[in-house]
Amino acid sequence: MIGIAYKTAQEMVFGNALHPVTTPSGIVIGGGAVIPEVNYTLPPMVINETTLPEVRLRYREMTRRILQRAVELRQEVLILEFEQLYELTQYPHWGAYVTSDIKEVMEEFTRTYGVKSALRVTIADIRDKERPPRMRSGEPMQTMLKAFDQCAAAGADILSIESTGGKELTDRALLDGDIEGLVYGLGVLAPNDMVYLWDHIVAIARKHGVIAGGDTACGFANTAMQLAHQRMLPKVLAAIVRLMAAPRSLVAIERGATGPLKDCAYENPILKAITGVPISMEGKTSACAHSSPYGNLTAAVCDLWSNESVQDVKLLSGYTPEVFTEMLIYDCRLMNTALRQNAGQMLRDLLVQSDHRTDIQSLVMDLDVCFETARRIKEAGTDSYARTLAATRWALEVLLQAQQNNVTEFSRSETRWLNHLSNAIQSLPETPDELRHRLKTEYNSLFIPAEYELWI
Amino acid sequence: MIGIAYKTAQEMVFGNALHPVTTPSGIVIGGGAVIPEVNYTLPPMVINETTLPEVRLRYREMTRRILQRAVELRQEVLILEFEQLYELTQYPHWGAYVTSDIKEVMEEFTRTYGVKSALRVTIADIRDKERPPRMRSGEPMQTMLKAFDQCAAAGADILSIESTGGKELTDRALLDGDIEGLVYGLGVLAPNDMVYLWDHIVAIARKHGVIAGGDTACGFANTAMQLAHQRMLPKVLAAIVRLMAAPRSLVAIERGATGPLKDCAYENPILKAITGVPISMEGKTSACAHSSPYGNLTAAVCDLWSNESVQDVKLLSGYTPEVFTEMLIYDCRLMNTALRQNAGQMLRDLLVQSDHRTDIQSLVMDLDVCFETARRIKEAGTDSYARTLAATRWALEVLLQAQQNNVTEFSRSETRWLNHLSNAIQSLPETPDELRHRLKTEYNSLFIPAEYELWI
Amino acid sequence: MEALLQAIYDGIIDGNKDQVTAKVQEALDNGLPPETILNQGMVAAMAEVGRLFEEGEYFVPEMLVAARAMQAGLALLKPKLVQADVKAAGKVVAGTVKGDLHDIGKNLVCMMLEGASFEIIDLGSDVSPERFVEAVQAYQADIVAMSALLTTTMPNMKVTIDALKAAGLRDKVKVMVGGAPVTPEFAREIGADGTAPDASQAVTLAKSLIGA
Amino acid sequence: MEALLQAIYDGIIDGNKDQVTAKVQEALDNGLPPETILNQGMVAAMAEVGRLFEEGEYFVPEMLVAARAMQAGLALLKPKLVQADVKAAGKVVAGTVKGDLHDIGKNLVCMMLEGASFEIIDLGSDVSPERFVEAVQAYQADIVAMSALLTTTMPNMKVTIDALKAAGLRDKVKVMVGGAPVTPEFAREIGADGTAPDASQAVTLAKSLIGA
Ligand SMILES: [Zn+2]
Ligand SMILES: [Zn+2]
Ligand SMILES: [Zn+2]
Repeated sequence: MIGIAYKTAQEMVFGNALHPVTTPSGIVIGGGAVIPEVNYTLPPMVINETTLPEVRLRYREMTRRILQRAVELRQEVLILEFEQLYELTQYPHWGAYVTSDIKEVMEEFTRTYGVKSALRVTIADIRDKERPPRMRSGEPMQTMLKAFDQCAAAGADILSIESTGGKELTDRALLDGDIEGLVYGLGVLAPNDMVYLWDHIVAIARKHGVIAGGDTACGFANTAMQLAHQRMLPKVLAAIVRLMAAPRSLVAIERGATGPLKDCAYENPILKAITGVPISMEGKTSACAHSSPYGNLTAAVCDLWSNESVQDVKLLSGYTPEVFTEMLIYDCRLMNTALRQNAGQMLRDLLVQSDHRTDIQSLVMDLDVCFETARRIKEAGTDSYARTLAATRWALEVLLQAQQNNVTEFSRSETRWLNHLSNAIQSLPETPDELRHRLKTEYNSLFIPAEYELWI
Repeated sequence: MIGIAYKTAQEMVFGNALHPVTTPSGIVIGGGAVIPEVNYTLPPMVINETTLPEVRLRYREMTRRILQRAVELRQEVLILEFEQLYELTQYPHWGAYVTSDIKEVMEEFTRTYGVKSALRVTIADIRDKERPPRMRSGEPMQTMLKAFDQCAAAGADILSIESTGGKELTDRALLDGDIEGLVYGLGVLAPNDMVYLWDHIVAIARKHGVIAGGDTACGFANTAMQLAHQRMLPKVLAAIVRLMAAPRSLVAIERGATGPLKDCAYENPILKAITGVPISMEGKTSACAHSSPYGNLTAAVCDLWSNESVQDVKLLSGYTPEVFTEMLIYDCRLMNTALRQNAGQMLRDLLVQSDHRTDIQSLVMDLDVCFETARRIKEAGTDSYARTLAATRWALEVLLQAQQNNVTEFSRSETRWLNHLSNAIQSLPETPDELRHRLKTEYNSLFIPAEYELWI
Repeated sequence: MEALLQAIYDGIIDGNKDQVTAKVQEALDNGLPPETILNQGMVAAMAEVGRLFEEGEYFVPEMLVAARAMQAGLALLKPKLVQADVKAAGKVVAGTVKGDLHDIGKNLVCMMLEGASFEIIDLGSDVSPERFVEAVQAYQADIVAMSALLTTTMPNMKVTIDALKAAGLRDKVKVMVGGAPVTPEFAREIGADGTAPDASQAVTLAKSLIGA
Repeated sequence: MEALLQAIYDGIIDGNKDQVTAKVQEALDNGLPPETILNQGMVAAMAEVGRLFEEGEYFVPEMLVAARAMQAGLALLKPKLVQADVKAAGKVVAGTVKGDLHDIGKNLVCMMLEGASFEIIDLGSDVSPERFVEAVQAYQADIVAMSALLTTTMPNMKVTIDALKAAGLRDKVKVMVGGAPVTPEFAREIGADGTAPDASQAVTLAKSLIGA
């Protein structure tokens, strides 16, 4: 048996990672306490040369209010996430301006109130703007790397991205409910792209002495979850895609990312089990950005606790970024109190048990299931395709068993889909080349193999 | 020793009340599980004859989205709160229209999905619109009683109010930091008004076979909390006002209110300890409406868990009422899982310990302190003034002790105020008449004694 | 005759393209009026598919294969329909606005509209105001359907509407807007004719806008 | 002389009304110019009170007694100031809008403005647009300050601004709006000149609006 970082699921608990990460400002992530991570964004507005001063002012104001609320609630450490909108990556110096604006406010609060903070900058994957996208050749990749470099220079402490390699294929395959397209996109294209992309990101992070955070399968598994939430796709499909996406996200760590992995990635507990890196998670308190089918469960082994993304809007008590900051702080307070009282495992189990059987999608996110997923991925070796097959088959096994044992409700249409997907998964070929030949011919126009250095 | 409902604070836990209340739709409140209570309100808009159709449509839509989210998350019971804006009470048939609109949607969801819900209608205290207010004579009181009656007829399951008797005095006394004015307003005027008002509300509830919920000291203690949050008032004053307000709110129960008491009342744990009625509470998940200095602690012994009040605004994932519904559902799931796993007391203690020493105001809301407050109020007898003195003196005792033992941080100005208030409290007279004679003469123009059937 | 129509109907519901084309051809050969095949066989089937979707029995993949089966049948039918002067419910120019690549929602709306026998001119994603204007003019469209997923691209909906006004086309075409961040208030503010919260309600909206 | 001014200054900071009136009288009797008493004694003291408040050393009750002590001194000073032609920083007509009884915020703003030597015409709460217009006209006000706590009364701010326009007064007066639900965007939309998040920043705003 090949070992993964943790020996048992029991050893894993929120606030603690085998390999904690320390930010330049001295915040230890995964070192014994859960820290809130606040992600805040602009309300609907145009971003251009003319509105840039307003954009920058708004980010400064949002940052100030968030940190003010932290001070009022005596929260001494905080992670902020600046997740770039398209234009802010497209014009790297704009994103860098905002980065340094935010950092300036953070430093002011450290000086004035002693509150420590670190800034995660998530670069937009602007390659997703062309169809079929040019993943490596041409301008978008160069611009993104410039954006990473300039933001790291401007004060980013942690670099992240939600990279979209393979998404041009999986977007279509999702709507078709086509397992083969999904496996090819997530098991071949995505990992292939991430090797290239993350080698560059890690090099930039090292150059600036900042942290290479991680990459999420947001554009794949969260897209599936959202489509399932809107009843566009069956939940069984979304559940399988969730586990299928884990091997892809593992690539970033293998190329040198150290965590904290980014919140959008519900696959993070699996990656933490395999590698021991600290992770950010989102759940109930990210209801501002999307509904979660497992809002408590996701906190079970988190090291950062995030609100995903909230637009700056006024409510009765103030603006939404500070409102969600307050809620995250109280969530973390409870978890950290439990850790101090030696009740961490106990609260972790309550969080898991409160959700793990209420929805088809939560079945595969149960902590024990995640742990076993981690084990099987590792056991499948170093090849992403083999790992993806292993994760996919295991997800199917979990769902089939749950359906047979009536663990949660499967509607007639979900059951029909489960059987359909079962057949499709059982007939998946063992090599990516075989799968490539089987793919629907309509897919050929969707992606450019050469952009992945594939020649078939 | 005179007994209160619970023998020890240890016996109290969320989701369980000694005297559960069953709604007409069969929901048992305080019968073993915590239930979410969603309070939702209009965004900024004018309410008049012309906009009434839009107001009604908006309430129907908000209700539909909330219940839809509950269905998606498999939440089978839910309490909705319709807290009336001024105009909807001023024109009682408008409020009744909205009540029956909401009820119609609720019944549709019960028929279609089986989700059970109950509706709390909170009538606005429109007497607060004149200064000095006519509390009994004249039109406002008659209109309010009409509003209660028409809303009960239109489908309200639970009647509540945040009554304002004495607020005309305490608003001023708060800004002056004047303990005497506060004690007179909360210990004499408010209880006096509530006897009159609640006798009428209870009669209306009985007539319609609905539940007389309860009354909150929102306009007093939450006002003080908010002013302290804005650094307008010292926290020690807000903390003392918090306990000072409990005897006032007890009056509703003594006149026949049965709970669920309304969320705004942070004094509810004290009232639950004394009487055993189920209570609604708000905390972290009401950050949309105001910041809380003790966002977890307040959940310790709640039976309903509320978001206080959220305006209908669009966020990335949908409208705020459904967003907050989701968060409340996950909070409740965790508490109910703990109850099922016999870990209720354990989670309760974590909730308390996470907050009870982080802010001056949370010191007096610690569960043990609340329990002792309950005991002392009961011990003081049946007179509201004597009870208010007892609660005030006990609050001071708690703060002085905490300050001496360095339990939490008291700034120089807070310490100065604590000493100042200590002197003022120690010299409070034993009878309301003596206090009346001592009140600042400026207060004479603020309230009309005859409106409280007082003749001095 | 009944049996043929039923087979076309069933073929669409099951997403069986081959069955639909075979049976449509057979029906035409047997002299069944094209309008009858269209309305009683195909449109009725897509309505049932829509109902199954509404009820959670079908998901998008089933709708997609049904729509493709319908389109295959329609390809055979179209030349005859033109002769018989049977018109589409209306012409819709659709696209995601400038700067926005998120086209899943737009694609769903197009598919559902097609199922409800609208004619769709799909401009794809990242469509400039000028291209919308051109297409409305060129195709004599009844409806413009714009989608945006990003709050930063939403303002381009208004830019497009203003461009339609400037080109003197605003009165000749109805404007629908949609996407996660779009609210009814926003739609009203920018001068659109309506918005719908999801793809199936978009069909209802489109029908009501052109009085179909 | 120095000692007298210091005693007035200290009397205001301590909220000691008797000391302030006694010392102001003494200063006047000693022939100190009223502007010197006002600026070096009283206005300087209120500025220090504001600073103490900003720093969390003082709360509203302390500010209130300080403001009352200042007003007591001002009552003695006023007749002399008129002779010496010393003017207030500006005239402010203040009130909570129609339908709104929540006046704690408005009272704080008035107090702070008074401390910064503005002249305040406080119309109280539930003030109709007509009364605002009348007062602006009657008092030749420089600023109208409107407050609302309820989202349902906020729209009355716009109604009032429109009434000022209709009366031809909008160009002659600056409009400040405030209260928990008011945002800078809302202020801009309804055509106000500005808003501030709290009472002390309202003073900064008022000063900047009239260039004081
Ligand atoms: Zn994401
Ligand atoms: Zn995220
Ligand atoms: Zn309240």
